[in-house]
Amino acid sequence: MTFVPSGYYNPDKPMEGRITDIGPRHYAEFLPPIIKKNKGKWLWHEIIEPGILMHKAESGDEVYTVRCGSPRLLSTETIKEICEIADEYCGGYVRFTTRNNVEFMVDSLDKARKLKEDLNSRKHPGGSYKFPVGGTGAGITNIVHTQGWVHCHTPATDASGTVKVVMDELFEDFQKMRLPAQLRISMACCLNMCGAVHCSDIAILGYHRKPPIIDHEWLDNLCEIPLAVAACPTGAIRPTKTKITTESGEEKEVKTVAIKQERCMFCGNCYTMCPCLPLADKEGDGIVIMAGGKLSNCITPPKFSKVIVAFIPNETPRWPQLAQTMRKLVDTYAKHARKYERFGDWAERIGWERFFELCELEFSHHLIDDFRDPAYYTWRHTTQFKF
Amino acid sequence: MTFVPSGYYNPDKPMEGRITDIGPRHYAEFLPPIIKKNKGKWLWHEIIEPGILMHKAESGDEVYTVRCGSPRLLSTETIKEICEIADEYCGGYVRFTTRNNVEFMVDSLDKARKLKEDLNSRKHPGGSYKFPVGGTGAGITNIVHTQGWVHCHTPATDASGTVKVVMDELFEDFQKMRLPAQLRISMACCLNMCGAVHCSDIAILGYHRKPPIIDHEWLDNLCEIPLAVAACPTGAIRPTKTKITTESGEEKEVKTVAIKQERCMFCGNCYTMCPCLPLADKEGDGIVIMAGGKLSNCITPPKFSKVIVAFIPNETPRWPQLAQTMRKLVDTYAKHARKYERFGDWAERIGWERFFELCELEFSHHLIDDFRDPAYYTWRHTTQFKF
Amino acid sequence: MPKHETPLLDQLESGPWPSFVSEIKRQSEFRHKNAEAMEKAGKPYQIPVDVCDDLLGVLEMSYNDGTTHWKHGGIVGVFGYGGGVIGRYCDQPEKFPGVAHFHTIRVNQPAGKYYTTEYLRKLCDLWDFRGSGLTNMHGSTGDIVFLGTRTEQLEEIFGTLTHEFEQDLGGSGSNLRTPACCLGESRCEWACYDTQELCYQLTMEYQDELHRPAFPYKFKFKFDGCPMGCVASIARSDMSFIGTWRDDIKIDQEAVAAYIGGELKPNAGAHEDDTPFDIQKEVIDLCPSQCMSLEDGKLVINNKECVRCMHCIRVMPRALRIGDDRGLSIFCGAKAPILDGAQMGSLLVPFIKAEPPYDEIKEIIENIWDWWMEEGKNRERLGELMKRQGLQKLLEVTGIKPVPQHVQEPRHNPYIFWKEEEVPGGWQRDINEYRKLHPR
Amino acid sequence: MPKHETPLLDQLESGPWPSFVSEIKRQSEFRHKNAEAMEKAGKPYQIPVDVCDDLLGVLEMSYNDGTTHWKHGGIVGVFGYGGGVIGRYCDQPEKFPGVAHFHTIRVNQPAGKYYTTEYLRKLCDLWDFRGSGLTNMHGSTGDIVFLGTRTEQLEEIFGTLTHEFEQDLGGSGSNLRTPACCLGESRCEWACYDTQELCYQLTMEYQDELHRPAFPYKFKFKFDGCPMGCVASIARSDMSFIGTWRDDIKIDQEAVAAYIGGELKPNAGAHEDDTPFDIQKEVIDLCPSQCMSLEDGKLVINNKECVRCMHCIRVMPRALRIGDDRGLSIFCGAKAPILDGAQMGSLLVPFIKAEPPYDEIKEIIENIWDWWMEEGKNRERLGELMKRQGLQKLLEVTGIKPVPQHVQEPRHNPYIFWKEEEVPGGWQRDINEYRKLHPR
Ligand code: SRM
Ligand code: SRM
Ligand code: SRM
Ligand code: SRM
Ligand code: SF4
Ligand code: SF4
Ligand code: SF4
Ligand code: SF4
Ligand code: SF4
Ligand code: SF4
Ligand code: SF4
Ligand code: SF4
Repeated sequence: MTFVPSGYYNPDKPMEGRITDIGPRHYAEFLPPIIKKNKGKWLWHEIIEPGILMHKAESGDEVYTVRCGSPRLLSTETIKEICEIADEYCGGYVRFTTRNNVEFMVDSLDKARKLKEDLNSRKHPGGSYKFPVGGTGAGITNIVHTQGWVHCHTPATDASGTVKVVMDELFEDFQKMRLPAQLRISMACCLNMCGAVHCSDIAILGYHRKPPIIDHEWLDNLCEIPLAVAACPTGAIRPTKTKITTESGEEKEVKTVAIKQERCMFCGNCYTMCPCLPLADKEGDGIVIMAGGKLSNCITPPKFSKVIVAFIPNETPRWPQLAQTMRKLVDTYAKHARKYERFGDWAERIGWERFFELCELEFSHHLIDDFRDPAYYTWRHTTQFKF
Repeated sequence: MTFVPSGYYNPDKPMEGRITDIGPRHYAEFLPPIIKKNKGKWLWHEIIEPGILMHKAESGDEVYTVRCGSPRLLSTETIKEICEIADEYCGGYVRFTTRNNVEFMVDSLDKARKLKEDLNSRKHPGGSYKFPVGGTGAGITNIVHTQGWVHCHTPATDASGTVKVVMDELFEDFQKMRLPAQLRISMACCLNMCGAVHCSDIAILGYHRKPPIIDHEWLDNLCEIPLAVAACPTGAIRPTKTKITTESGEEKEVKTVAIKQERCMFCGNCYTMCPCLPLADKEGDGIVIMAGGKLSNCITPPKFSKVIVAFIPNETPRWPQLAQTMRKLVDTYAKHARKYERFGDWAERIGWERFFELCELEFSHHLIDDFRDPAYYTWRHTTQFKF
Repeated sequence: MPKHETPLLDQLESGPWPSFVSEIKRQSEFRHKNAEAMEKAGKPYQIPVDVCDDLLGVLEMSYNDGTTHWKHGGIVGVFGYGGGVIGRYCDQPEKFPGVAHFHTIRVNQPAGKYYTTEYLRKLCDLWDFRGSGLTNMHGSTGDIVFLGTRTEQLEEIFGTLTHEFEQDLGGSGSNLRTPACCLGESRCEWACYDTQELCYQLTMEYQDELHRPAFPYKFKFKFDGCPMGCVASIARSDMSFIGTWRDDIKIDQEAVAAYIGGELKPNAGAHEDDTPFDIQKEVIDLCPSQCMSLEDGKLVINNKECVRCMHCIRVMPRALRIGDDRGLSIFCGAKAPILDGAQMGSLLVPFIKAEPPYDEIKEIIENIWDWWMEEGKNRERLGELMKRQGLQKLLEVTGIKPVPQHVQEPRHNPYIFWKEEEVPGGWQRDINEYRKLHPR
Repeated sequence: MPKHETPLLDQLESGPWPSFVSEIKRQSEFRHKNAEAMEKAGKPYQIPVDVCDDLLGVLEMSYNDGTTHWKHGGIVGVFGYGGGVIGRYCDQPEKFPGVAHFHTIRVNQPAGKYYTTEYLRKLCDLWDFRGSGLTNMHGSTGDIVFLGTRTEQLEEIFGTLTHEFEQDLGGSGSNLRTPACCLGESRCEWACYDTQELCYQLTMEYQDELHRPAFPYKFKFKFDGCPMGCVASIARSDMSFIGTWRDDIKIDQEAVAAYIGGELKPNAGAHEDDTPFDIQKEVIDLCPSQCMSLEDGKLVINNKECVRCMHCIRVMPRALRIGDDRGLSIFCGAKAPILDGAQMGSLLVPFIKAEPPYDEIKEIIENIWDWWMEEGKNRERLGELMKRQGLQKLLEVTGIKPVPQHVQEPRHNPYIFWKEEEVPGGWQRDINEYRKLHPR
């Protein structure tokens, strides 16, 4: 590998010719002409069929949007393929949605249908679709997710893999609109929750279950002990000293930390602050399922997802228990909820006791809130419950 | 006053002949025969007219209950008058309700009506009723209340007096059943809330607004400093030493406490623990009005009352602002709520923003929760609000 | 001529509502009139004749200066008991010697608060003789409250109560407090269990706890016969026993028709208005679980989905009746706001039969007390301990299996505290093993 | 022959959903094929050709041992910026040298995420050349995420981006993070303001805050054009700007009739089912403020009571339209659960006009930042500071008058913290004065 300088950076004079603080490109440069023309003057829209939206403008213009799925982790090769398609059908414009779908916009239904066919026909050598059309209306759209084992240092599960198996399982509902309302699934590989897992209809969350191992020998070298101590939300960590035998056999006393394990809730916040406190563990780590959250203010206010399955192990590569549970949840919801009723609104209407029964989920002490004062507000304070 | 011993107590031999732990009398000794006979076998009831209930038993028996108000603070003279009435009409039985009303039971409507007339005819020399009949159904019943200036050491207002003026103001509704649902008012003279003020349709609460005065000279003698410190829920109190000039002019250093005044929420808990930390103050003390609580599980679960008026001064003896506010609340509720809708259910249906508007109450920062973590849950987390 | 001028209080004699000022004055008059007779009968008033006058005096002073004139109680009581008396002293004893001591005695009321006049008169006579003659019928907890006597009378009153009236004191201090109940089966068709009997039996069983402080703080039992909550147990008792049923609401379709037809008044006539009854609007639409419907003029209830809110029953009491498989639910931890904020009771036992000798119920109570006495801090109510250690812990110490009924909703934070034994391989791991796979 | 066997990952190539494994393999193949051409063009791959193979290798290892093999980042970045790059190193660099360094670059996406293919191709070429050729389109915050490069490439990439593409980096660290918006007016009839423009303008205004960490912790802006919340701002941004309107919903009664008559499909056809439309059941009964009715076949909305949930609008988009007096509401403090539990945004500004140059909005932002930078602890999000100091404080520092709209319900604890200046006579009292009225 020969290093090829860009010519814009001289390490000795880093400020020379430097351009900073110019921000992103102005979006208007990228708007398709029909969009630019009718911006702010849209009248109404229609979902012609799964994956095809039509927006009608005051001008009479119609724009047809064909939406397709994406694994979000895209190679530049695939992006270039997207560009080819956009050039062919859309005059060289394309957009991505807030849930990582790809949207191609054309000006007639005809073109849209052709495009849809084309997109649906493209497959990877391994067999999966490249650009499955769908994700609109009362169905399941793309799963918002995070890095997992592909890039992050704190995950308790993989992101891309779990998303793949769940979307494979629920694929039909990506291309259909048979559900009572839209169903939004999110995935985050650790408690940091880089996504809206805390407010999704169904959420897949990576979770550790073992307190950090303490790397006494290195801790004082690699970490700021006070920061590690301060990081713990439950106050489980305190500074201490301990005698160790180093790898090289030397006996010595080192400054380190002690952890009250029974106080640990496995959040990994200490590990974020200090690499000498790793949590990850094959048997300890796995998945929590949450459900019943939402973001829109439509009919009911936004609400948080609730923990409904305390633990599913990391059964790589296809997490069969996870996939089955998701299937069960979606089908039960599809069968029992009312039209326009979001997942959480349904659970609340029938009562969580009935929800657990219908979904055949086990209830255990793990699902009872015991985190700080607000926990109390989730307990049952009324005789209104179902047997 | 000559001391007349009962003969049951000898201070030198306190255990001699002592009877303890016998509990209350068994209730069955006190049940009117018709009640005893039909106990557990009642079929249904009817409110014949305000203040008269009829209960029908499987046996066919009917018992008519005439309910009347009481100031709760009863002289034995009045109790004896109650006994006379009970002897005359009810075979020598009477009961009290959980809200301090008096109930006379008879076996025919005729007797009940006569009794009602009799009760309503009895008045105190000062002009007030002794035994106003009412307090049933969709109206206002007796105000549950506490001691106030009559007996307690921590009140921020009087209990009996505020109840009197409010019941005078709302008296018609004690004898009517024109409201959308029952309306329960409670009164407590300090934050200890010796009653169900925290869950009442409308609640009157005594509240201090000045932090304790510290009686440095005496504190260490009369109080346990650590207990006073521990008593403070906001951690506003710490032990300290201070130099004082005693009443006798002596200079000395004493152990005492210091209070971070801006942290004080005037709960008086420290005063309960330590008489050298009095809070009471003519201008500081007054009344908070809370509303929207309930206890029954009927239609909606029980709920807490909310603070709707931050402060009303102690305008003795007749608290005109208090009385007017109560009148406004009741009338607005009567006008706007739906049948069967409790006060809080109404406020929630229309939204608190509309509630403040309709009741012409001022909203101020005092009404926003800022007490610990759960406060967050009362803020507005949705675009669903009314302008 | 009254002993003290009370121009402010006098204004509280007017207006329709029974005046407490008139009550005090009535007693004052009576005492002055009766003093001589008492003397003659060998029963001279044991506390000052003008106790009521001085009470009015000190109260008038409060009405003037806007503050109370009662001081902290100090420790007064009867021998061997740690509760039942609230000590009270006036901070102006020179001005108002009649109320210099003004202690309260809590007398354990009979369950349901029924009385014979014979018994009430006895109480009155005793209290006239040895106290102020002023009472609260009743205190907020439920006791008969004797308002105002002097220290030296306490034992005499207690002796008379126990020896002559077979009557004990109620609770105060860090004790079990006087249990209280709604009138229940005695006169209510909705009672799902015998509140009075359970209240009485538990009061008797726990006399020791009621009289001798062994707890971290106060502890209250209250007994509601059904979800209406007429004794407010769910908000005011550390353990709240609320009647309920598990089977179907009983329907008398003829009576339903009579309501619909306007022959019967809805809600037992609790509303004055005479708008015609609309069963859809007034009942079916208001059912919180939306489990009712009218089919061919017949009322249908999907009882499995019913949350027993009793709205339909109260609106049509002659048509609908509670089920037959009755028992109660137990809620724990209710309390007033001091110190950590108010709490409603939290569901512990969804359903339990309530039949003598109530052994199962007692076992639950005792398990809870064991835990609270072990773990509760000084002045920490059960509810606060529950908040601090979690509902899980309460379930654990009572051996009750967690069910969805225990929560209004599952936790929305995922901060699950796993236990070591629940996690395969346990928690003790070796950093060197870990570093083999994950070099620094 | 692949560099590493990946039997587990290979199983993720089957099934219909686009396979990320296939994506990585695709790029791997391309790189190997293209390497020579790049070399020839004088643009030899600047990071190992087998970066994708090694990524698959390390990932397969994770699939085997159930743990990640990425280490903490350390501090890498471009000169003068404190954000935009996430450092990442592999804990098995010997086995997988291609990903020994595997840093991420966050590129600030254009508002609304529209692109020309010309621009996208440029990005691809740069990233092929100087990075792994793998991306996330897009990251959860909204950035274009370049996944995996080596430290020495960072400045080169940055230089190319700024000089050739007029494109800056996004945020990371204790900075303002890359703002993001829904597509808004560009293609949505419900947008109440121009989300893209506000997003762009604030991004530009606060470039310094975006690139240079001066905050206690991260800070996010998100812009939703209406209460539907298509960019999830209310759950994911310290300041969330949500479009709304104050006047009446516009009704086209003919279109209403067409919906009722079945000529138009409800909810714009978002449901496959073809049960006939029932306006009462599907719209009027579901209106959360119960402010709609049908009168003589005409739809009537009591707009004063409407809470703008938009349900009726979304069910009948051709009949109902948002009002004309448009603006936005501002919510503060949303965040993920770490550390104190998740928060939704809390309403700060019920309504504000959203018109360039947005000065009023900027003033609010800056007042908030001043407060947070003054009072916020290290790693304390705005929401946590709000919890700690109270919503009152936020209102105070922004000079906004408290209104009932700020709360879902008023406080239920009466623990009001009065201020000294609010209480007549103040707080400084003299114990001796007090004792005159209240002797010890
Ligand atoms: C394209 C996109 C905005 C963007 O800037 O990229 C978008 C576009 C539209 N949304 Fe959305 N929403 C988009 C993410 C969201 C999100 C955010 C999310 O999921 O993370 C939400 C909040 C989800 C939630 O509540 O949990 C969202 C909640 C809605 C709703 C409310 C639905 C509800 O039942 O609560 C509507 C109204 C409806 O669908 O009836 C809506 C309606 C729409 C409409 C119909 C608006 C319009 O008139 O054009 C657009 C097409 C809908 C469709 O896909 O069927 N959009 N929409 C996003 C597409 C994501 C995707 O690829 O699937
Ligand atoms: C007499 C009575 C009020 C009344 O006028 O009826 C009363 C009076 C006092 N209560 Fe109470 N409480 C009375 C029922 C209640 C209730 C209601 C109930 O029991 O159903 C409550 C709310 C429920 C609860 O227990 O939470 C109640 C909650 C308190 C509290 C706050 C306890 C807490 O944990 O939140 C205190 C403060 C304390 O214990 O220091 C308190 C303290 C007091 C003290 C002892 C004052 C003190 O700080 O030492 C009062 C003595 C007043 C006096 O001089 O007579 N009182 N107290 C009630 C007892 C009469 C009876 O036995 O029937
Ligand atoms: C006598 C008493 C029980 C006792 O043991 O003393 C009682 C008796 C009855 N209650 Fe009650 N309730 C009594 C206090 C309560 C309380 C407690 C309280 O107010 O502190 C409540 C809870 C209040 C709350 O929710 O805030 C209470 C909530 C109810 C309800 C539910 C009403 C609702 O709309 O939520 C009903 C049903 C109804 O009235 O329709 C009810 C119904 C009844 C019935 C009809 C029961 C029956 O079939 O006999 C009784 C006559 C009602 C009436 O007065 O109109 N009772 N009732 C109490 C009378 C108090 C008084 O003097 O006014
Ligand atoms: C890349 C991205 C996930 C993704 O795959 O898309 C991401 C990745 C990381 N996030 Fe995040 N966060 C990403 C969006 C989010 C979001 C979503 C959002 O911004 O809308 C959230 C939730 C919203 C919020 O801010 O609360 C989020 C909440 C966190 C948190 C918890 C912060 C909190 O206050 O609760 C952390 C922990 C931390 O800051 O130490 C975190 C930390 C991290 C770190 C830097 C790991 C760490 O502890 O240092 C991750 C680096 C992963 C890696 O190696 O690439 N990330 N992070 C997202 C940024 C891409 C982009 O710029 O577009
Ligand atoms: S959720 Fe956790 S593990 Fe996943 S990308 Fe974010 S910080 Fe990393
Ligand atoms: S994982 Fe979280 S709870 Fe456990 S010790 Fe670390 S910071 Fe504390
Ligand atoms: S509420 Fe307060 S002041 Fe009133 S009786 Fe109870 S403890 Fe005393
Ligand atoms: S009144 Fe309450 S908050 Fe104030 S110092 Fe005393 S205990 Fe603390
Ligand atoms: S709680 Fe139920 S059983 Fe008891 S009196 Fe009230 S309605 Fe009757
Ligand atoms: S008791 Fe309540 S929940 Fe049950 S059917 Fe009647 S109204 Fe519905
Ligand atoms: S948030 Fe509103 S304006 Fe923005 S895309 Fe969604 S529906 Fe349209
Ligand atoms: S926008 Fe929502 S609240 Fe307003 S009228 Fe329509 S459905 Fe009702």
